[in-house]
Amino acid sequence: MNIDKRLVRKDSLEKLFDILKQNSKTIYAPFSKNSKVSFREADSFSGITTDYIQTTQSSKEVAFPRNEKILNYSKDKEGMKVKGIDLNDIPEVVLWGVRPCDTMGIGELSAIFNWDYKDEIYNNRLSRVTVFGFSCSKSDDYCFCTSVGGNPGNTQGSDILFTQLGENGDYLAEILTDKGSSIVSISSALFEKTENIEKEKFLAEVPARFEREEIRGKLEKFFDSQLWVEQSLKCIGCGACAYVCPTCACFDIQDEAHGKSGSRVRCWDSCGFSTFTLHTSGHNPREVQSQRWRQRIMHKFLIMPDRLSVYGCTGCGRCSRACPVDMNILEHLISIQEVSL
Amino acid sequence: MDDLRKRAKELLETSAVKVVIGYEQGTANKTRALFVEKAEDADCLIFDSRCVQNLATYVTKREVKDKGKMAITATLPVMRSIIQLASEFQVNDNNLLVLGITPESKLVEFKNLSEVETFVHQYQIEIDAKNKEMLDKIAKMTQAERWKFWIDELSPCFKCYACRAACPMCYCHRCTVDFNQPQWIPVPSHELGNLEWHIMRAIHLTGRCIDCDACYNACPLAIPINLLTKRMLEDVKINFGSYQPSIKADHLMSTYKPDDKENFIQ
Amino acid sequence: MTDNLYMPYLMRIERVTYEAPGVKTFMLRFVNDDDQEKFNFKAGQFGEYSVFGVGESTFCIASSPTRKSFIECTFRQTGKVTNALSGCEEGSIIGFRGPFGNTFPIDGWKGKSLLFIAGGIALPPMRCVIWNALDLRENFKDITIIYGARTVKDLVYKYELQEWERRKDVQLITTVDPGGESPDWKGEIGFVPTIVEKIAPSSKDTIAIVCGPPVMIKYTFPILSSLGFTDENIFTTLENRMKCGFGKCGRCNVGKVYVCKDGPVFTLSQLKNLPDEY
Amino acid sequence: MAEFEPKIVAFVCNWCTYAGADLTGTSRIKYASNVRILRFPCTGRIDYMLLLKAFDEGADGIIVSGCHPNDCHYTSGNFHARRRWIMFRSLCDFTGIDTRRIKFSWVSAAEGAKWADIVNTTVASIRELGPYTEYKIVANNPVKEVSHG
Repeated sequence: MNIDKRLVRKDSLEKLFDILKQNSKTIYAPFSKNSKVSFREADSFSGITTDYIQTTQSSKEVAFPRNEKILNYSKDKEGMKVKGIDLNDIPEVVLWGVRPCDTMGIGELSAIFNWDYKDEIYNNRLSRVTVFGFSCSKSDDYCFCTSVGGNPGNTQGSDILFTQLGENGDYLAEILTDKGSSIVSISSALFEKTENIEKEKFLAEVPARFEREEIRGKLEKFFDSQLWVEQSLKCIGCGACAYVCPTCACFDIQDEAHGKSGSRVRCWDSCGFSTFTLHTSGHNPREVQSQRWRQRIMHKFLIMPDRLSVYGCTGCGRCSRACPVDMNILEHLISIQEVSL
Repeated sequence: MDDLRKRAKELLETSAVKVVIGYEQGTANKTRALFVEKAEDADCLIFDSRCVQNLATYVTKREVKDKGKMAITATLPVMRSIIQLASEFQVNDNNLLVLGITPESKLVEFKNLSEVETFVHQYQIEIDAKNKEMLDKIAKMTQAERWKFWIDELSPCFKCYACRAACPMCYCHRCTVDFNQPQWIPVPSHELGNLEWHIMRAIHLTGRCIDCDACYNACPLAIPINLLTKRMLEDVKINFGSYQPSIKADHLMSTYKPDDKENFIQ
Repeated sequence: MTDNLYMPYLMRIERVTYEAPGVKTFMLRFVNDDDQEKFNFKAGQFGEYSVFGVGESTFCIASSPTRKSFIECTFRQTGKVTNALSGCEEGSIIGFRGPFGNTFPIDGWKGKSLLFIAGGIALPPMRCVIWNALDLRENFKDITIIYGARTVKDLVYKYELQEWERRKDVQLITTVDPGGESPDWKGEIGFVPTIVEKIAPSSKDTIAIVCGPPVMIKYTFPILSSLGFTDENIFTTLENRMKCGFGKCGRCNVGKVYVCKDGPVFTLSQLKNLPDEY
Repeated sequence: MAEFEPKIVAFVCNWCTYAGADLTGTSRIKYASNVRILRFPCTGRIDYMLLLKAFDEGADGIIVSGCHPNDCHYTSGNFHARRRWIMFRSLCDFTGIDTRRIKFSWVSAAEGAKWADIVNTTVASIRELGPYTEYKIVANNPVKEVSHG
């Protein structure tokens, strides 16, 4: 299929924003605070930042919030009442300004939430999200999307992918899905017909650094490697990498009680924590940090491809940027590739 | 820097220590921790003004400790942390050697921890002007404004516990926040969970925090959580006199004076 | 099940049985008859039991799938949720999600002898299979149960043990660790592996099902192997911490294998291919 | 609307204040009934987290009370407690928790009248402050029904 390509003038973005608002869409866009850029609900166009290589946190929260009620319960004289959350209450969301590595992550996250058992809470949220991807014109030392099947102008996961044509230039909009088309249909004047525009020359250059198939192959025989111990020596066991990751889906289920009623909440968890796999008996299958670090890499580069047919890493480099001790995942992956067995 | 490499090499060659904890060049313009176990790797050690991570957090990490006697490249905040840790029986002269780096970037090797203590006591712990201004600003707010300020500041916190992991004083095998019988602090990172977690953290660090800012530097979301411990440090000074970590002295929060102020008690 | 995977069935505690110090069995009935109608499970599967306001905990279904209209679970009071469960009285409502996981391939065992070896609180996952087999007794040849606990007090399902003892078509051997016997104890004294070695059950056409604490398992496997049991004919169950029960929360995997989806039932030959992460 | 009745939780030590409160009763001194008393072995045993939990569960005010200095049954429990209160109070103040709602006092076993007075004045002042809505909003429904971002 030929992709429907349109031209959106730089000044039209604000108009587009307003039209979306008028159509009662909730818009999540990147904002800068304390020198960190993160997605939050946008009330007006001004203030949305465009000056970022990558947001500090991924956009996964629109479909997988960090704390999410999964049911409410109450006890009274008549007995126990339990009610699931009403999926119809979930708002229609436009996710604005997502980088292609994040849009690709949506597919990987969905693979986890739909592995045999379909997680309808997640799916319902996602079905109400329209994704506006924005291609990357800049990259940094942490980026490695091209090594894991992505690229700075990757359309995968976006409903509309915008590529700015030069600094301060207009935007090429690639309309990729029906959701994207329906946005165009409510704001067609802003999406001008255009001659074929090549976006490639406006994209950042991200050199490929490793072969993920090769890493996967090595990991098959790598379980007992000393490498995990060496790599994880400086790891301090926080959960920053997992929480900023667009594809980390591990969670905890917690009950919150208040008097005779309360709720059950699904909240993010991280395989880096020492208590993650701790049994009540005191036994812990992953007792030391090296085992937990191994799980993180294995899960993304061996277990997910084997069991879910997708890799669990999009090369966004967030985990390395967020790491308080500069555990650089790219470096570690390269060193895994370089080890001779 | 050459002094440091040379000394590290000697220590490893003579097996005086098994591992030297220092800094190496990291990604982009960052520096990061390096654990040198072979003399020939000592050349990767660096030291400059970018080296601010508090390495003392590693001296209680099981995998590092298990290697044997450690030497640590220690700036003033790291030395303070080590003294506090020594007073809590976490390190001692048998398992740790301090390669001190003075505020003038000179290498000093200490024979033992009490020498480190003497060195550290030459310098007062002072909160920098910018943070002091922030503390004053918050102090001038009304109670309701302060409440709103903290609820807002803490709301992005997703409880990755990087602050806890980066802090040398947070070495407990099981943190209060990980207990579920009773569940002292709600696990989800909502307003209440975040508020209680950060209050708990600040209280547990009262009289122990040496103001190295490791928690703030570690926070991936740049939440100014160090203001809480800074305020505690100020209040410790006001209420109990100046604070210096010291190996032998009683811990500020596990001791008392009969004349501690009680103007708030009826 | 509803769209919401996390939505538990409401269950009423019909009967509480005190089994051993800290160990109780609940007989649970579905509050809604509809749920009861639709509910089906097989031997070996597990569920998430919850006390509302406290949380969920994972353990097996201890009753047999051949007995409809209720399920039973047996747990030891250890953590936050099991403590809360333990405080529940007859008539209270708890939550149950399940069944999850794979099953013992009991249909494939027709015509064979069965050897059950259990230690301590690990009898419950096996009780499900034992009753399943006893209810279809004509399908199997000999049924032998070797069950041990630390002390006489710690033996669970005391009434059922008596019943199995009486039955002519079951051979039951109970044992307690040395020092754990009471003055009137008539069973064996010794650790489970030792007793297995002593009894030396035949491996001919026999399936061995082993559940117990890690040490017991570790020392029992070699004995079974030396008795001629092949790795494919030795079954056991694994347990790991889990939250969801269906392969999403990311805790229970042992290498590529998810205990919640691929387990909890494994043969020894499968177990030997797993990395050491459980 | 009915007048606001403050809910107050009192954390008291077994040896002094609890006995003092008993004396208030046996002396037939009437005082406000808004207080739920929790008895502890010593003020030194009262974890600051318990005070926060009281607010979580809907308390509008808190009283913490024990033996006068030098009267501690365990010699120095109250001295330790006092030092912790100083720091906890100042941290609460800094984080915007309303410290007017936490009352600290020393009430001995002989001070039945003082206990009545402490309770009455605390109830009166909390009544004036109104319900502790700020904390309740944060504590009651912390995860939004359908939350995002």
